[in-house]
Amino acid sequence: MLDWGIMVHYFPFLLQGAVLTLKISVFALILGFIFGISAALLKLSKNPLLRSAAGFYIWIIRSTPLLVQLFLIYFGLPQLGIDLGSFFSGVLGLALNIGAYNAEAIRGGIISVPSGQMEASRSLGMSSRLAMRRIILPQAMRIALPSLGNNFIILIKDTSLVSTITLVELTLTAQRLIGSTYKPFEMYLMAAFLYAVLTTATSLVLGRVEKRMAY
Amino acid sequence: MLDWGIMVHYFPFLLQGAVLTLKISVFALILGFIFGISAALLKLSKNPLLRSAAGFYIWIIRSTPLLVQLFLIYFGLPQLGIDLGSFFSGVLGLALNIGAYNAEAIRGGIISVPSGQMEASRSLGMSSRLAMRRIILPQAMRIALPSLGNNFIILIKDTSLVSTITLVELTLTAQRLIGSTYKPFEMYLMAAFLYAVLTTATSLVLGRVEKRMAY
Amino acid sequence: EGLDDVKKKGELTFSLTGQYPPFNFVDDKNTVTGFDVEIGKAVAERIGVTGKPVTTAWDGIIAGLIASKYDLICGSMAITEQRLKSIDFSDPYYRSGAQIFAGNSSDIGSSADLDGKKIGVTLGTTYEQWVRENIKGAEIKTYKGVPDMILETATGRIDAFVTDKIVGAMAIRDKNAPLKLVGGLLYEERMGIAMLKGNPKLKNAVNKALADMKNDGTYEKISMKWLGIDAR
Amino acid sequence: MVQMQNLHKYFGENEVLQGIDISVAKSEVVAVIGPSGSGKSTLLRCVNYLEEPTEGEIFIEGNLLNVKGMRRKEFQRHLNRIRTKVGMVFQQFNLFPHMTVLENVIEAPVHVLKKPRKQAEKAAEEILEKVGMLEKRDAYPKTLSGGQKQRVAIARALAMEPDIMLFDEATSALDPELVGEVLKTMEDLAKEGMTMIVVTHEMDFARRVADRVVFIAEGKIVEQGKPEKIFAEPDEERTKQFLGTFINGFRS
Amino acid sequence: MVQMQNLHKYFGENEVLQGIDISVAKSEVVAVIGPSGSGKSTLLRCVNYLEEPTEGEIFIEGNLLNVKGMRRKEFQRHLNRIRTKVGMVFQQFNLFPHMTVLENVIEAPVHVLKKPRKQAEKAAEEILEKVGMLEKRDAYPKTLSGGQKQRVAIARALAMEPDIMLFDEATSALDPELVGEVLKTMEDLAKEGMTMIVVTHEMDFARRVADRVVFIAEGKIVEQGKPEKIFAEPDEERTKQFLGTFINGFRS
Ligand SMILES: Nc1ncnc2c1ncn2[C@@H]1O[C@H](COP(=O)(O)OP(=O)(O)OP(=O)(O)O)[C@@H](O)[C@H]1O
Ligand SMILES: Nc1ncnc2c1ncn2[C@@H]1O[C@H](COP(=O)(O)OP(=O)(O)OP(=O)(O)O)[C@@H](O)[C@H]1O
Ligand SMILES: [Mg+2]
Ligand SMILES: [Mg+2]
Repeated sequence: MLDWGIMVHYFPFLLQGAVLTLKISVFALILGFIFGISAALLKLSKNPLLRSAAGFYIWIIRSTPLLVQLFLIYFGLPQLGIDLGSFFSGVLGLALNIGAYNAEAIRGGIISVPSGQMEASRSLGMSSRLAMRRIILPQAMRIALPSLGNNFIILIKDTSLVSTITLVELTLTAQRLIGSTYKPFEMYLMAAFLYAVLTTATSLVLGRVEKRMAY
Repeated sequence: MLDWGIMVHYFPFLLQGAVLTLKISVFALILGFIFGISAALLKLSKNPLLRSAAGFYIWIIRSTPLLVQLFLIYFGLPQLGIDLGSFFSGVLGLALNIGAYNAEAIRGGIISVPSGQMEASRSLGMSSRLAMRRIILPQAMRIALPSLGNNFIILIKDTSLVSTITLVELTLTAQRLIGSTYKPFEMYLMAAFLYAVLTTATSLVLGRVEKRMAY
Repeated sequence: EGLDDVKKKGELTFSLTGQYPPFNFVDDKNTVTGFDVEIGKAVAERIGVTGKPVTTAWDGIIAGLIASKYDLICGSMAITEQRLKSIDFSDPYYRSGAQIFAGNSSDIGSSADLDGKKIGVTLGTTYEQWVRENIKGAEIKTYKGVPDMILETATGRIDAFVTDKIVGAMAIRDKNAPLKLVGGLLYEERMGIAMLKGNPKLKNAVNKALADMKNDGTYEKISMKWLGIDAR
Repeated sequence: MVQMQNLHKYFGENEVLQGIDISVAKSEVVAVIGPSGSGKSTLLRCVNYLEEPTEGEIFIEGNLLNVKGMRRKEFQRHLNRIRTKVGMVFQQFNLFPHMTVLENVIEAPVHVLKKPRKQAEKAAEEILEKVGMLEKRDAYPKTLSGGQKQRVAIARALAMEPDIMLFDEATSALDPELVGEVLKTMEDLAKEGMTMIVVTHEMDFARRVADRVVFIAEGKIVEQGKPEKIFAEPDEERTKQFLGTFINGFRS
Repeated sequence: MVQMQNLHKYFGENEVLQGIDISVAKSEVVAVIGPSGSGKSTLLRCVNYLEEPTEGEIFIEGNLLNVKGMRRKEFQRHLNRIRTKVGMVFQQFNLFPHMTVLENVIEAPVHVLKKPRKQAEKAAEEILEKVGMLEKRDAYPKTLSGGQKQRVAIARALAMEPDIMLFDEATSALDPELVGEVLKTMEDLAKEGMTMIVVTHEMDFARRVADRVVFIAEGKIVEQGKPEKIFAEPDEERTKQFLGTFINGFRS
């Protein structure tokens, strides 16, 4: 039923798309992690202004589609004179998006650390900033890791949306090849396979990290 | 800068798209909840066959893009003689997708219920099925609710992908109107607004349910 | 067999993207209309059934036909060797061609000036392939629709784009798009109504309907109404 | 009432119970004491089949608990039937947090014994009265103090009209001042003639209430007998050593 | 060393401390006893400013703890400075689970006092030796028993070389058999001349180690004095009633 010849022939092209997917994912993942941790800390800060700014960021991102966010960044920002190019627009859009979800995961981790940890730290004379950095965050990260892992995996799949801003990643590669070969099943199956490889690899790496962080 | 006249004129059409989005979401949500709870229970079952079937379902869904899943259901199933039509293909695809994520959320809830609850139930002579239904699940659901809520909100936004299988939901409505009006910002902003309304309303309802379930 | 099914249903469904004015698009009442739509409906009428347009994404439009989600594609699809390998086409129902468009103040004067420039095309169209084969050193960017490419030309992220001549011309006329036509047609394209292979009865019925329309003036009326020219 | 014969339990390589024989008569109160990790909880959990004994037999009112070779379904039914006759009270209470006190107590009578709800409620109220918790019938567990929670847990077990009650350190999660009320409830129960096996660290209680004290260490019965005997003049060195930590000064 | 003057603390409407005056001399060991909810923990937490007193003053070595009108930043620095002089040991240990025993102990000396790591490690090892935990220096907290955890918590507080140590029911989360080792450590500390305020339910310990016993009920000091006096012939009815639950039989 499947046309194996076609699949073998076109696989390298899809692989090329997967490489771009991977590259975008890695950048967005790192940036999104920074956004997430910053927003989580701001949302727990004592300053009501910072707190509501972080709350607004999380709310607006989580309540609108990524597609629209990408569109506004790529097509909208240049109208304000800011042109990031498609690669960095894609990375920024994805990072802002995953950042909001990461923020909630990390905030959940932070508030899951028993309050006795902060009290013990303060009673040793640590400033709240030092206690956060040395005592609370390391424990919070471990609690948040499974959620963060979920977000990473969703991110990898969401990269398919950057095809709307001219980036030829894995999904778009498949679609282009469908356009010339008219073999949708073969192409989508290969794309699905490559996504599964990327996400499964990520899961495995995260499983390792989780084991490492266990204490 | 924005063309307000156009926005006022076209808003009702977007609203119409939002209604279809809502309809699909509700169906997929209910079905996805059933899938989720079933897969969670199967994954915790003693039968290794059922357990690995549930595990495979969760893995394959979570590691491949929804778009590909929708294509395979909508274009692939008819080749096996099963034609669900676009609406039910969309609902099924979304439900299968959210179902896998729900399963993990619910499973997390179930294993978070202290093991003493099951032991106390069994020691009162309850069968494990009865204990699951009366004692464990009610508590697990409450624990899982925030995660489930997240999934629901992501589902609403993911409905935008059913536009690829001919359903004229909110995003496609916006895109179609962009096609004829050449006003992408106006249309996408309105679409984003309507998504924000839908997701925020969902959050509020879930917040209520969460309060109700508190004990 | 295709034609009998259609007659039994009393309905002929044909698909298009709905994002390709003036051939197919949604009007200000949010209904799908345009040249393709009226042609499709007229063809259906002549077969003795009602025609019903179905909008779908271009990426999946052929897959949908193969999966029998609709009977025809009547959405400005060019007849190509590649496509003929997997689907069948009626006789051409209009002609147009690939045209280069650039910003109206651009210094690009002909296709020769395009070497090494950034060129936009819409995803999955015949233009992408042509540009790839014929313009040296071009950097190709793919978009989901013409409106995106108009925006991109305005912000200078692409230097020019290739699309259907009529589509671009209408955007300039009706939407005041700041574009100009560069040079003549790159090549001519003949658009056909696509259907599944192995349906000679359906194909004959569609061809006969088209021929009749061309003969009795219906075609010309539709074409003048939407395109301002007779595009046959 | 309850016989354990040559009971062995392994966790992996670890032999936690190394051949235990205990038999408990009707209305007898047996206190089980011993150092942490000696297998007391495991022993109690075997009586309820919350743990599967690796070897040996357990009889409840003459019925073999751990029959072999039954089909899974049937065995489960057999277990559930016996479990309704054996009440268990845990250190951590394990009340159902999503149900009120009354709902906790009637849950098993209604859904396991299939008693009519009205009747179950009436019985439950009587039992709650007995443990002094009737006024809290509509409260949720989280609003109760530890001592109150434990008394509800006892009421929940009693509502099944068990023939025997098992207590696993029922007071050790409680604040010192709350311990008294639970021990009082247990003492009352003993006086009424309930058969009881009580794992406890409360030596005073064991001394006053138990008919027999069993001292377990490293999975074996070291010594057993009347409380007066065990606490005053134990035969074994190991027993003396263990009791010493409770008797001297502040256990230093 | 520590003076509390007219200390009041409200939680909302609830006046948990209703004017407490205590002053603790250098090397004095004060035991605070009282029923659950009487405000003992709150009192101790005020000394460390983990709770903000609503009214009244606290002086640590003559320095006012709760100065008013300082800028936030400055006040935090002032607090952190004083806190390094006050060691606190919690009921729930609150060890840092992601650090080894040694890392727990050197964390604050290195990051707060900015001691060189080598030097902090050497000091930490001496303290661990003292509490009998040196051999576990590289273990993670979760591998320790409760008594061991609490001794590490004490070592962690001692590593800051505090002038005063606060203990909030340091033994009540422990199994009866593990209580002894922690009380022993605390007794040694008292003998060395550490100033200590100890909230405890261990009456034997209070009797043996404390220089003074303070009995608190409903947020007020009911009675205080030498342990011999308080335990043998308390003046107040309320004190007798409270101590009664600990003296009679098994607290029934
Ligand atoms: N599910 C289990 N898996 C593996 N080992 C277990 C399990 N349950 C108990 N053990 C081990 O069996 C031994 C006996 O445990 P048990 O809980 O019966 O002791 P105990 O006498 O009740 O102690 P305590 O007084 O601390 O409650 C211990 O060494 C314990 O670590
Ligand atoms: N953060 C808080 N918010 C509101 N009320 C509180 C808070 N902390 C303590 N309380 C209340 O203050 C009162 C005194 O509590 P505290 O913990 O000081 O008592 P305690 O004497 O230490 O009791 P225990 O012996 O049970 O530890 C109690 O009624 C308690 O409910
Ligand atoms: Mg035990
Ligand atoms: Mg306290």
